[in-house]
Amino acid sequence: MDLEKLLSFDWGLMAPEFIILIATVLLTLLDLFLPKKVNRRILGWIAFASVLVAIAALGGLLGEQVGSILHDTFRLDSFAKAFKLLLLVGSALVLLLAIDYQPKEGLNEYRGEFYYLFLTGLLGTMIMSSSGDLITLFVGLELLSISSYILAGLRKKNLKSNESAMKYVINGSISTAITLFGMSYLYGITGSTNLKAMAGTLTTLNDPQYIYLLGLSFFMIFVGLSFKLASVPFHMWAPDVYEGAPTPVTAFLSVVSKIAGFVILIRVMVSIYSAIPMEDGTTPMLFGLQDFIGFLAAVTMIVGNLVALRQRNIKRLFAYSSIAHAGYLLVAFTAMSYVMFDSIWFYMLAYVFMNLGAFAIIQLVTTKVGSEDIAHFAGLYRRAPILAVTMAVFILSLAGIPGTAGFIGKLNIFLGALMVSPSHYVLASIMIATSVISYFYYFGIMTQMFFRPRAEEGKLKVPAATTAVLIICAAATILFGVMPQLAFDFLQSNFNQFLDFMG
Amino acid sequence: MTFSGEFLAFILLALVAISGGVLLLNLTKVVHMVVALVFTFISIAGIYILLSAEFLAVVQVLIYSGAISIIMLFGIMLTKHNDEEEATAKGGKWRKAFLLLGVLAFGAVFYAGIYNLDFGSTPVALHENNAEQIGISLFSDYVIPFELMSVLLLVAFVGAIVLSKKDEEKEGEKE
Amino acid sequence: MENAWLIPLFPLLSFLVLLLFGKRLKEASAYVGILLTLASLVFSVIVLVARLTDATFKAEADWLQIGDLQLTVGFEVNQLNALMLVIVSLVSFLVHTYSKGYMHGDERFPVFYAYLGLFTFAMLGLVLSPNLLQTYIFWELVGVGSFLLIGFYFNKESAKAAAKKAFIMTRIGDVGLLIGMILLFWQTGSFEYDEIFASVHAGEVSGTMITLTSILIFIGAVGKSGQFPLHTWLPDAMEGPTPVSALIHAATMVAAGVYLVATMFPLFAASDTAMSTVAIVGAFTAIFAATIGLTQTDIKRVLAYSTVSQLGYMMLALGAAGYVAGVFHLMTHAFFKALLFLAAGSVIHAVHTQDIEKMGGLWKKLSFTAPLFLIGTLAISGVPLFSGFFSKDEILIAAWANGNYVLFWLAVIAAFFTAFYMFRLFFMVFAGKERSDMKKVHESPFTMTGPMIVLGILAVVSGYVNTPWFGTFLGDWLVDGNEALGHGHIEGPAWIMIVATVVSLAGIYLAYLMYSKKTLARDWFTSRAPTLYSIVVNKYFIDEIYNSTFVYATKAVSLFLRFIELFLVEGLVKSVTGIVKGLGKTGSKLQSGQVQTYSTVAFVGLAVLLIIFALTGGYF
Amino acid sequence: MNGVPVSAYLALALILFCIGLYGALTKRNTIIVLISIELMLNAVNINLITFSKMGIAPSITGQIFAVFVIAVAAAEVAVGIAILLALYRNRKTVNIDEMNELKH
Repeated sequence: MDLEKLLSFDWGLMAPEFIILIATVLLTLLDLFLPKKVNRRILGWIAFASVLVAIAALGGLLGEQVGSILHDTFRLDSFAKAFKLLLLVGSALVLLLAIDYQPKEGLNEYRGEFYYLFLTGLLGTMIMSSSGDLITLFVGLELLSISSYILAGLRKKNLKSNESAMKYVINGSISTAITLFGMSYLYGITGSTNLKAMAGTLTTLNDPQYIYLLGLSFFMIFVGLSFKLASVPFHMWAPDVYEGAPTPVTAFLSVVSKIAGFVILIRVMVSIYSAIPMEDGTTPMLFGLQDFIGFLAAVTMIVGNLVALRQRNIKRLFAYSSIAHAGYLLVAFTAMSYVMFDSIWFYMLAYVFMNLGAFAIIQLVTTKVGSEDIAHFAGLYRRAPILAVTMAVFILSLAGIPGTAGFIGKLNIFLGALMVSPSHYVLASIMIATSVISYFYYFGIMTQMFFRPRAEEGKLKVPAATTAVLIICAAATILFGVMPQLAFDFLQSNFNQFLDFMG
Repeated sequence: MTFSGEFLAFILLALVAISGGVLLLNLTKVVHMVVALVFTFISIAGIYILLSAEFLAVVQVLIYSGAISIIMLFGIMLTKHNDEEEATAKGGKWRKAFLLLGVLAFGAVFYAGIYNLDFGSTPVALHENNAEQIGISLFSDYVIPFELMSVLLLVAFVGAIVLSKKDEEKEGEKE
Repeated sequence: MENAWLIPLFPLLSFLVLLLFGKRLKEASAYVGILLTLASLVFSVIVLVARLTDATFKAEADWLQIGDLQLTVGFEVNQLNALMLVIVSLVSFLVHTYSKGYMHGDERFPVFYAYLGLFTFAMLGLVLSPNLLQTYIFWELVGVGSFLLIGFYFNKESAKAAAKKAFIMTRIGDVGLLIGMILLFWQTGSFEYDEIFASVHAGEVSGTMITLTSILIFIGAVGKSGQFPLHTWLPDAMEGPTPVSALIHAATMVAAGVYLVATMFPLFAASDTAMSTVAIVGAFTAIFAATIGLTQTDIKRVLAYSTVSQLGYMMLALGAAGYVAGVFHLMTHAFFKALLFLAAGSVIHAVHTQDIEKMGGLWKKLSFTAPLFLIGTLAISGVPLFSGFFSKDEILIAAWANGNYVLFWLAVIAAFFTAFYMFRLFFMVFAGKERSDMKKVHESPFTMTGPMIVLGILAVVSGYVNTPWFGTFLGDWLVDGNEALGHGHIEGPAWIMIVATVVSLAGIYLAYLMYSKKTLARDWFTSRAPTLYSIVVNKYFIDEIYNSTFVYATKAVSLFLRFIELFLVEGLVKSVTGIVKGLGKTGSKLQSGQVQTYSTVAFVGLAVLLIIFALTGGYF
Repeated sequence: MNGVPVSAYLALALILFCIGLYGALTKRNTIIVLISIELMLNAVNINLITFSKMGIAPSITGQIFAVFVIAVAAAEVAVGIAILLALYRNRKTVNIDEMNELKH
């Protein structure tokens, strides 16, 4: 390919990715050449700034038509833009948390690495959100995975951190192998890795043997990707890894990485498996196999919420809660109503704010005492009333109490599950029942904070960056809870119901 | 079916590959296991040649039989060498049994789909200038993932250094 | 009325102000709360007065669009809302005032007022909601507020447990409500009350669906209003501060369930099954709780069971098509029960115990509280000329007119019990010997007695807005322009009123005999009512019969019912939570820390899915 | 022209995948677990290359995909071993079932 051809592509579409990439390179070099004395925190601020610039660049691209580079190996459609926005916002918030992260032992030497590995992980998620080719999707996925393996183990003097990283690598690699095995069959039966071309080939298929193999590949890919979602059956790594990883990394895994997982899942599943006709020749495979996904969603919700009841470690508790949230999102995915994209997007938006807000406080409370037992939240209201109330906002939102963004998110998913025909009554009921169960552990934290005498003495000092995260998250959680239409208007005016997803 | 040379080669290579795998499962010395797997990797390279993927065959030998096996051996040496695989701890039996069932079921389900699979397509000339074809494709259509790959390798590189480097215990001076 | 939306905002403001500046304001927080709720009250009264003449007002704005669904927010002022607004804001205002004295000296004084503000906001918001979704939102918020208030004394283990229990029990109800609401939405495509009623009226919803949804919604009401079998949280909730009990567990939150059924009345009315369910549950709860009330010795628990029982009455009324009767009783009950709780609080404040066995002879010591308590007791017992008499009478007539004779008699018996145990309470607390350890007892400050006096007056006069003698203003006004709600006044045979009177007087007399007579000579009651005393010549004889048969029987029944409550209902709830916890435990056991187990679970899961697919997906 | 049917290659890949999986989930030594995972990825590569030659629409893409898989696999192994070394320094073990600090 000569230069002229190379320049003929609209590389401007990749502006946000380029910004992150350049920032990564810059940080790497700076970290290498800056004298040891310079506080590496400055790198964190640079990373944060680069994410903000990337958001701005993405904002500039919002009005663009669907753009594609090199046979969809990069593709910027409204789906990509919408979810990339979430990924960037989530990462920006996590970075702010990371800047303030001061564990008792060992992150200081590797602070610089921390920030740019973070950015590469983000780059991976962004690529995953805007690609129409299996190979690019795979590379993006792995870029994210490998970055997060390292991030999880970055406190290398801490045994828990090592162990968490090891567990993450082993489970992650197995999941990769399973996904790839499924993908290889997909490639074999379509002869292409381009999602659109694959869908085109698949619509004409009617050999039952091919359909059967495609069905098998469906499960392989779904289960493989459920590792990233931390949903059943590939969910069990999550609590261990979340507990052991440094807190900002946990936040990253439970928010950004999970969103990326859903993004790739939707991208692959919706574009490929909705094109495959089942035996009767009319129902697409994705709908034919809805019961399976629904079942997994139900089990995910049940497992996540039930086991969470037993947890004493706050990070583990949030791991299970995040498993449960993956289950709620899968309900929306199962229902496949025409508002699926909207409701998933909104739920994730709410989830970004409420979960990261909660993690900000968790980080604040746990690093102070160096332990993650829930008991350290006892009497938080006495120690720091405003902090406790803010935490209460996040928890109420996670629990789905009205007036918060979490409620609207759940409501959307719920209505979506009932709007389609046949309605998913059972799934919807399980969703309600399990969210009721979730009240118990969420309110357990509330009880600790409000109804217990204080456990720790001393004021909690809230650093500047964390304060910013808290304010943003709390404001957004309430704002989108009271005026959700803002978000939906934004969706409608900019993304036009994601009509260009397939086109 | 005639016993063409190709078929014979396939049978041989497949046997070596599988027996390498089986040895992996049955040997007790860790180093032996790795060596057994090297045989598997090499015979897989042979399979690639049968499938007109000469470039990949070379890559396979270089990376798997060479680089990765060496890394593994280094890994073994740097940790507890001469380690022997012991009998699994309690509770492991049930898990193994379940797993075996699962693996067998998995194999059976897939085998049912592929045992008589035949696409009946005409093969294209992949072996002609195999490396060139790959190169052209890689640098035209797949530039983006290729470049991303470089980032990925950078990440792995940095990560490997950071994690395996032995820190001098002089943190007091650094701060 | 256009500005009715301001009403809930005052308490919200109070909540926010106290949250931010409570620490600095200290006890001055009370003034913030009192003034802002007073503002709510004034506005509510203005709205009510305006609504007396004007038509229903409704304002809405778009809130959320999902696909082609349009959800709205807004507020509505109809007769029921307007009435409820006044009740809620009045009781809340009085409780705010009362608490200034009652909570004096508590170190978390501002927090208490902040919570009160939050709760009042939620309750007023609930009342103003024009659609189910909004109702549900505030419904949950009310739950949160009550959770915080019940658990206010968090150093007490029992208070914590009670808060948790209240939360769980009402949550079970909420699930019913939510499912019912969503089903209705699915059937009618709207959350708006009027649109739902319109489509129900037009026959667009099938009969079974109406029954199903209304029963589900009723489950929500059962949870909030403490109806059998979800009532057990209410007596336990008495662990909260007494003003809270008066506000939440007498006048407002527990009435929310009744309010919900009243609001959804057109839906319920469309299904006979639903109506009879409501009536039967109501009647059963009324008698069930009344019977348990007979044996309780904690002053607040007696009142709590009487609340449960009275709420059952209201449900019975609604279920027996007595819309007006139910709402009417809701109103009178709010006043006299709040009065009773505040008076009880005053007693507790004075003697620092809640055990009525340890009280006695307080009549002279508490010269304000005692007569006010008496007024409340007379009102709840249905003694003629007091407010409870008229509303209870309406309910009995409605039950009779509806043809539910069994339920009618149940209600009559419950009325008898009510009179009996309420006066038992009264006599045990105020009559009898003075206790030696009660020397330092003193009357409460005016901030506490003042609100009680207001409520005392209302407990007497509020019945006169709807009487068969002077006119049924309330009833006529409530159903004006909406025939789905039934008649403003149901004509019933005159003997019902006589029966009711006789029954309640009999109950009172029995209580008098049993709990007061032994101190006849010294007791004030005897000296003032010698005729009543002398009428009963064969007092020993009656007494013996009572003692040997009736008392034993009721005690046995009462204990039996309490047993059911403890073991069956709570046992059921406990076993469900036990199962849930057990499953959680198993799940966490599996999490053994072994990575390979994790992947094995994943892979075996995958294999199972594949096998099922292969077998059902049809390749084999 | 070609004596070996596509199903034979796929079956070989399937067998190797199963062996790799079984090894990855039962072996105690972490290094062996990692190398078993490599075997699984190799099986995937056999699939890809087979399809690249004899799939429904043969093309070079399968081989490209395989190149990427190999590269990623190498990176994964490197990171895996590095993490193992870090872990080994803190806790002198490579046995996977002794990594149970984090549980329940």
